Amino acid sequence: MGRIVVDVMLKPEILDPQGQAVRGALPRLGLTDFTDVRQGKRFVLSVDGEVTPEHLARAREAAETLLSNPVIEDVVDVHELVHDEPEQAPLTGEGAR
Amino acid sequence: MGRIVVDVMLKPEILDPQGQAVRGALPRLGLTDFTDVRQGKRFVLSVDGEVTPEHLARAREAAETLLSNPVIEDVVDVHELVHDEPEQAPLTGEGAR
Amino acid sequence: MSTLDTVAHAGQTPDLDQPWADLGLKEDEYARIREILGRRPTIAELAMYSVMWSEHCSYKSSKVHLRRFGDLPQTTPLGDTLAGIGENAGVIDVGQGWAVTFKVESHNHPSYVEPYQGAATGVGGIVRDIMAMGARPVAVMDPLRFGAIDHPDTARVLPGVVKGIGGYGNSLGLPNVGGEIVFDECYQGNPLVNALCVGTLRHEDLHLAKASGAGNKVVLFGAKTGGDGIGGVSVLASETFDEGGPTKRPAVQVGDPFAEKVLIECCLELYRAGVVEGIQDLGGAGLSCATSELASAGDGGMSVELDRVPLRDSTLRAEEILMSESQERMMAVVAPDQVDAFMAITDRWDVEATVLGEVTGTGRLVITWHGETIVDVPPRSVAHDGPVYDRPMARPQWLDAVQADSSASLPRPGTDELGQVVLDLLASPNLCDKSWVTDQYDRYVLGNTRQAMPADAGLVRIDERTGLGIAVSTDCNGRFGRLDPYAGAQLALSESYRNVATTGALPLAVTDCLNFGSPEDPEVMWQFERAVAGLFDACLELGIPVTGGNVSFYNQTGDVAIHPTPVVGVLGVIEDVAKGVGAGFAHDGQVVLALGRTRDELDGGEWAHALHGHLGGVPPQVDLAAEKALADFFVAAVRAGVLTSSHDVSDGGLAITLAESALRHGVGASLDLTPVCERDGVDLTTALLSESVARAVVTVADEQSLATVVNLAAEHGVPVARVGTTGGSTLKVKGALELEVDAMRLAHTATMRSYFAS
Amino acid sequence: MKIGVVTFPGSLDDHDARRAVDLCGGEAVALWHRDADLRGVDAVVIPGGFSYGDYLRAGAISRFAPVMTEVVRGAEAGMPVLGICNGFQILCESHLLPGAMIQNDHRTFVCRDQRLRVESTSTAWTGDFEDGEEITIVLKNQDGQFVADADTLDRLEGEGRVVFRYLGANPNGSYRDIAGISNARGNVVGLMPHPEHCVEEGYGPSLDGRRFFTSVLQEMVSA
Ligand SMILES: Nc1ncnc2c1ncn2[C@@H]1O[C@H](COP(=O)(O)OP(=O)(O)O)[C@@H](O)[C@H]1O
Ligand SMILES: [Mg+2]
Repeated sequence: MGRIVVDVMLKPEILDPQGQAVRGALPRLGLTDFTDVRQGKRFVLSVDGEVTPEHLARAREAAETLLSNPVIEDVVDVHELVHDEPEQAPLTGEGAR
Repeated sequence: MGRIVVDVMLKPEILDPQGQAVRGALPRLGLTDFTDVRQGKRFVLSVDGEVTPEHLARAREAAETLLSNPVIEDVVDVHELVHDEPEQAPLTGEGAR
Repeated sequence: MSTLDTVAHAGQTPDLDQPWADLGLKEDEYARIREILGRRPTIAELAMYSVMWSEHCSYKSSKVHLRRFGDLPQTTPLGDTLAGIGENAGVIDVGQGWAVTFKVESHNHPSYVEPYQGAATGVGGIVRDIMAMGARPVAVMDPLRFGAIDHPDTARVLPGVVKGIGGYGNSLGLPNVGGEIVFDECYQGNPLVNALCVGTLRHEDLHLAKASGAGNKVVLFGAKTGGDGIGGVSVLASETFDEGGPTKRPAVQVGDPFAEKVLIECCLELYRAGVVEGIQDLGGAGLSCATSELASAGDGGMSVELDRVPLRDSTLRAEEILMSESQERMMAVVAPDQVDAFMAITDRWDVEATVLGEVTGTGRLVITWHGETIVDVPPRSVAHDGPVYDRPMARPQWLDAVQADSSASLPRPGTDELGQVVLDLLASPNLCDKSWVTDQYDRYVLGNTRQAMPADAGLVRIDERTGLGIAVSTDCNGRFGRLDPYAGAQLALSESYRNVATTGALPLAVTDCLNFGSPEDPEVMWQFERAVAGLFDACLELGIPVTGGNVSFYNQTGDVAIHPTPVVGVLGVIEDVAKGVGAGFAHDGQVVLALGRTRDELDGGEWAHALHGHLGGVPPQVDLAAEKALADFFVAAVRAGVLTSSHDVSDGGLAITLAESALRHGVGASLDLTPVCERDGVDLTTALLSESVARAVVTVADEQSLATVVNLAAEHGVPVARVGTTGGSTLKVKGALELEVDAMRLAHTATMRSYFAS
Repeated sequence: MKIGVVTFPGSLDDHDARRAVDLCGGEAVALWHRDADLRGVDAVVIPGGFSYGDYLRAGAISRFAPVMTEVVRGAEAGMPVLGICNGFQILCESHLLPGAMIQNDHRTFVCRDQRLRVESTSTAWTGDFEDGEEITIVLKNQDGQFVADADTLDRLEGEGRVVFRYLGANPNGSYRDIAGISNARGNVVGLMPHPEHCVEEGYGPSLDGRRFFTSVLQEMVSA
C-alpha cells in the first residue's frame, strides 16, 4: 500500500484563529520561542500498490478541488509518503528526528 | 525567520469522521484510486532567526504537550521547513511536485 | 521607500490623476469631494470617501425612500422608542425599565463566495451592532433563501451557510430562536443570508455611537487589523508608489467567534463599569466608518494616529488600514481619567486595546501616519452627507401579464386527491421539516428560551425575576413580492406580526432587510419604492415603527433580479413569558377552533408554486385591520390563559397549519370544515389551501374556556368556527382526507435529509 | 454549600450552571480561569461552551489555566467536580478522566433533547437518581464523540464508571454509547449532555438536571 500526503494551509493573508490560540497558549507552557503559529490540514491518502505518477496527479486534483478551499487555502505540498519518514511512528525522546 | 513543521495524525485505530467524509466524496469527483483517507493537523511554528536544535527540541515539547493529545493522536513528524519545499507556494500545473 | 500622499502633497499636486472610477466613484462624486476639500483628496481620503459613499454604506439609492420610515410616529404601543432609525439598531421600551434592541442585516454576496465564512461573519456583524447599543445580545435568527433545492450549487451553499451560522452563533452562546429557509430558482446565484440579533438592556445602559467631549480618548479594541475585505483598494496599490508591490489581500473575511465572545463579555463589563462615553462597532468600511460616524454624530472633531493601529499584516498601507473590514473590533470614546480603568478591563479579558487619538473641537477628522497628516476632512461629509440618488423607476412591463395569469388556470385537486396533495406539500422544499438545519443551532444556551423552532415565533425570557419576555419572528414571501411588491411587503409584515401575536405577545416594532436586484434597473427601483411604501403604510396602520434595518441591492445575475424580498422582523413583548402559547395539539379531546376568514386566494401560494411551478395572479388581499384584531384577540386570550395551543395559517394554508399542529406532539384530530366553507362561501379545497391572511388555529381544553374564547373573538371582531376535536393517530378532515400522523411525519422529515445529509 | 463554576474565555453555560446551582439549593460561586484560587468552594462545575474557541482541540488550551491546577489538586483530594460538555472535554484533557472527545461522527453540531440511562448512582453527582433510570437531558455539541482504547473502555465498564449512556440512536458516535463517566473514586464526573438546561419548568425538556445538583449537595452534607 502506498500513501500520499497532501498539506493544506490557510493563505498567509487569511486570519488563522486556531493558530492564534495556540500561539497564545505556548508561553503558558514556558515555550516562548515561537513568534507565530499557523494551523493547517494534513491528509494522508492511501492507494493500492505503489504510488504512481498518475496517483500523484489525481491526488493533486483532489487537493485542488476537494481537500482545499481555494478562496482561503493553498495546497502547499503533495508528495508520496516515503518509508524513512517517521510517519505514524510516534515521536519519542531525543532520538526522534 | 525559520519555520518548524509539526504533523499530528489521529491514531490509526481511531475512526476519523473527517477523513471518512473525504473518502466518501472522492469517487463522486471521479477519483476512485484512494482506498483510505485520514485527516490530521499540520502546524507551522515560526522562530526568529535560524532554526536551532533547541528550537526543534522545544517544538517537540510543544507537539507532545499541547499540539497533540496522546490518547487519540500521534505526533508523526517534527522538522524544519526547508526552503526547497514548495511551502506556501500554491501548487499549479504539471510541473508542481 | 514609498512616498506618502499627505494633505500637503495633495495641495502641491492638484492635477494628479486619481483612480476614482476604479473605486466605484462617479465623476460628479469625485468632483464633489474636491469641492468639499477645496483640493484633490489624498489617497487615504479617496479611499474613505469611496467606501463610505458606496451603496452599501451610504444607502445612496435607497435613502430618498427609506427616509419615509423616519416619518412614522416613533412610538410603539408601549410608548416612545428610545433610539430609532439611524442608530446602529433601534431601541424600544418593553416596560419594567427594560429595553430591547433588534436588527436584521444581510450578508448575501459574501455567503455566495464563501458560504461558511460569509454567513459566520454575517452573524458576527449584526451581533456587534447590537452590542454597540449597550445591550447584551440574547438571541439570533437567520432568514435564508437559496436556489432550487436540487441544484448542485445549493448543495454547496446551504450546508456551508448553515454551518457558518451555527459555528459562529453557537460559539457566541446565543440561542438561535428562528428564521426561514426558502428555496426558489430566483435565488440561484444570489442566495440571501440575512441575520437578526436581539439584545436587552436596562434603560440607563443605552449607549450611542458618538464622540463628544474634546479631550476624550478614542480607543480601538478587539482583534488586530488585517487586510480583510479591501479588495477594492488593490486598485490603489497599483496606482501608488510602493516598490515590490503589496502582499496579497484576502478576498474573504474570516471570523473568529471566540474573539467576539470575549469582546461581548468585555464590552458588557466596560458598560457596567461606566467607562464608555460612546461606542461604535467596526463593520463595513472599518475605521473609515467608525471614526467618521463617531465624529459626525458627536462634536464633530477627532484626531487619530493611524500608525498606532495594531496590525496582523505589517505590509498594510495607511489607506488599507482605513478600509480594512477585519472582524471582531470595536471603537470606544473614553474620558481621559477612565482610560486606566478601561484598560484594566480589556486586560482582564485579554483583549488588545489601543488609544488611537482623541475627540477635538476642530470640527475636522484629522488622521496622521507617523506624524504626517493624510486625512483632514469634515466628518459629516464622509459619514452622513454622501450622495443621494433619486433613481428612475418604472413599473415592469411584464407585470400586467403576470398578474393576469392567475392560478385559476391550474387544475384544483378534487376532494379525493387532497390527502396526497397535503403529503406532497408537507414534503415540498419550502414546507418540509427544517430540523436538519435547526438542530445544528443551539437553542438552549442562556437558559431563557421558552420557544424556538419550529415555533411561529421565538419566545425568550429577558428578566428571570419577573418572567418578562419577548417574541420575535421574521417572514417574507418573495413570490407575493414579485406579483405585487407593495402588497408583498405588507404581507410579510402581516405574517410576521401574526406569528408574534399567536404566542400572546403584543407586537411592538419592526426591523427589515430589503433584498432587491440592481437599483440601476428602473423596474427594480420601482419594486423597491413600492415595497417601502407598502411597509410604511402598513406600519402606520398597525401603529408600530420601523426601528432599523438594512438594504441589500444588486442581488441579480445579469439582467435577472431576485424576487423582491423584503424580509420583515417583528418584535413583541409578553409580560409573563410562561403564559406564552405554543403551536401544536398537545392533548386528546380538546376543541379545535379556526379563526379568521378564508377567501379564494391561491395565487403565489405554495400549492401553485410547489405542485405546479406556477407564479401568477395577485397575492392574497391585505387586511391589516383583521390582522390587528386577531393580534388583540390573542393578547387578551393568552392573558386569560384559555388557549392550550395556537398556530397561525400562512404558507400552504389551513391544511399545513393543521398538519403541523398534529405533527408537533404526535396528536391527531378529527375535523369538519363545513362551518368555514359555508360561512365564507368556499369549497373544501379552497378552505384547505388558500393563503388568506389573519387566520389561525387554536385549541381550548374545556367548554368554559371555549366560551371565553368565543366571547373574546366576538369582542375583537374575529370570526371563529368550531371545527373539531383533537385526538387519535390520524388527521381527519371530513369529506377530504384522513392521514396517519406517522405517514405525514415520514413525508415531512425526509426531504432535507435526502438532499443535504451526506 | 458553595459550588464553584469556572469561567474560561469562551465559556457559554457558566451563567446557566450558576443559576442551576442556586435553584437547587446551593450557593454558586464564580471562579475565574486566571485565578489559582477556588475561593473555598466545596465542589466545582466546569461548564459548557467553547473555551478558547475549541480551537486546537476542545478543552486543550483551558487545561493549562491556573485555576485548573487547583481543580486537579482538589479533585485528587476528593472534592466533587462535574464537567459538562466542554467541561468534560477539559477534564479529559487534564487527565482527571480517561479517554478523549473527537468530532461527532456526522460532523455537524447537534442540539437535541437526549434520552439517557443512568448507569451508576454511586458518584458524587448521581446519588439522587435510581439505578437504570431513564432521563432526558439537553445535548448540544460539535465534538462529542467519546473515544478511548478498548482496555480503557473495558476497565470503565468493569469498574462501574460508565455513568450515563445514550438511549436510542447514538447522537455522535461515542464508543459504547457512553455519554458520561467518572473517575475511580466517583467524585469526578464528566458528561456531554447539559443538566443545567433541565432545571426550570418551561426552559428545557425536563427537570432531570436538578438531581445532579441535589445529589452533590446531599453528598456534601453527609460527607
Ligand atoms: N434558518 C432558520 N434558522 C432558524 N430557524 C428557522 C430557520 N428556518 C426556519 N426556522 C424555524 O422553523 C420554523 C418554521 O419556519 P416557517 O415555516 O418559515 O415558520 P412560519 O411560517 O411560522 O414563519 C420556525 O420556527 C422558524 O423560525
Ligand atoms: Mg407561523
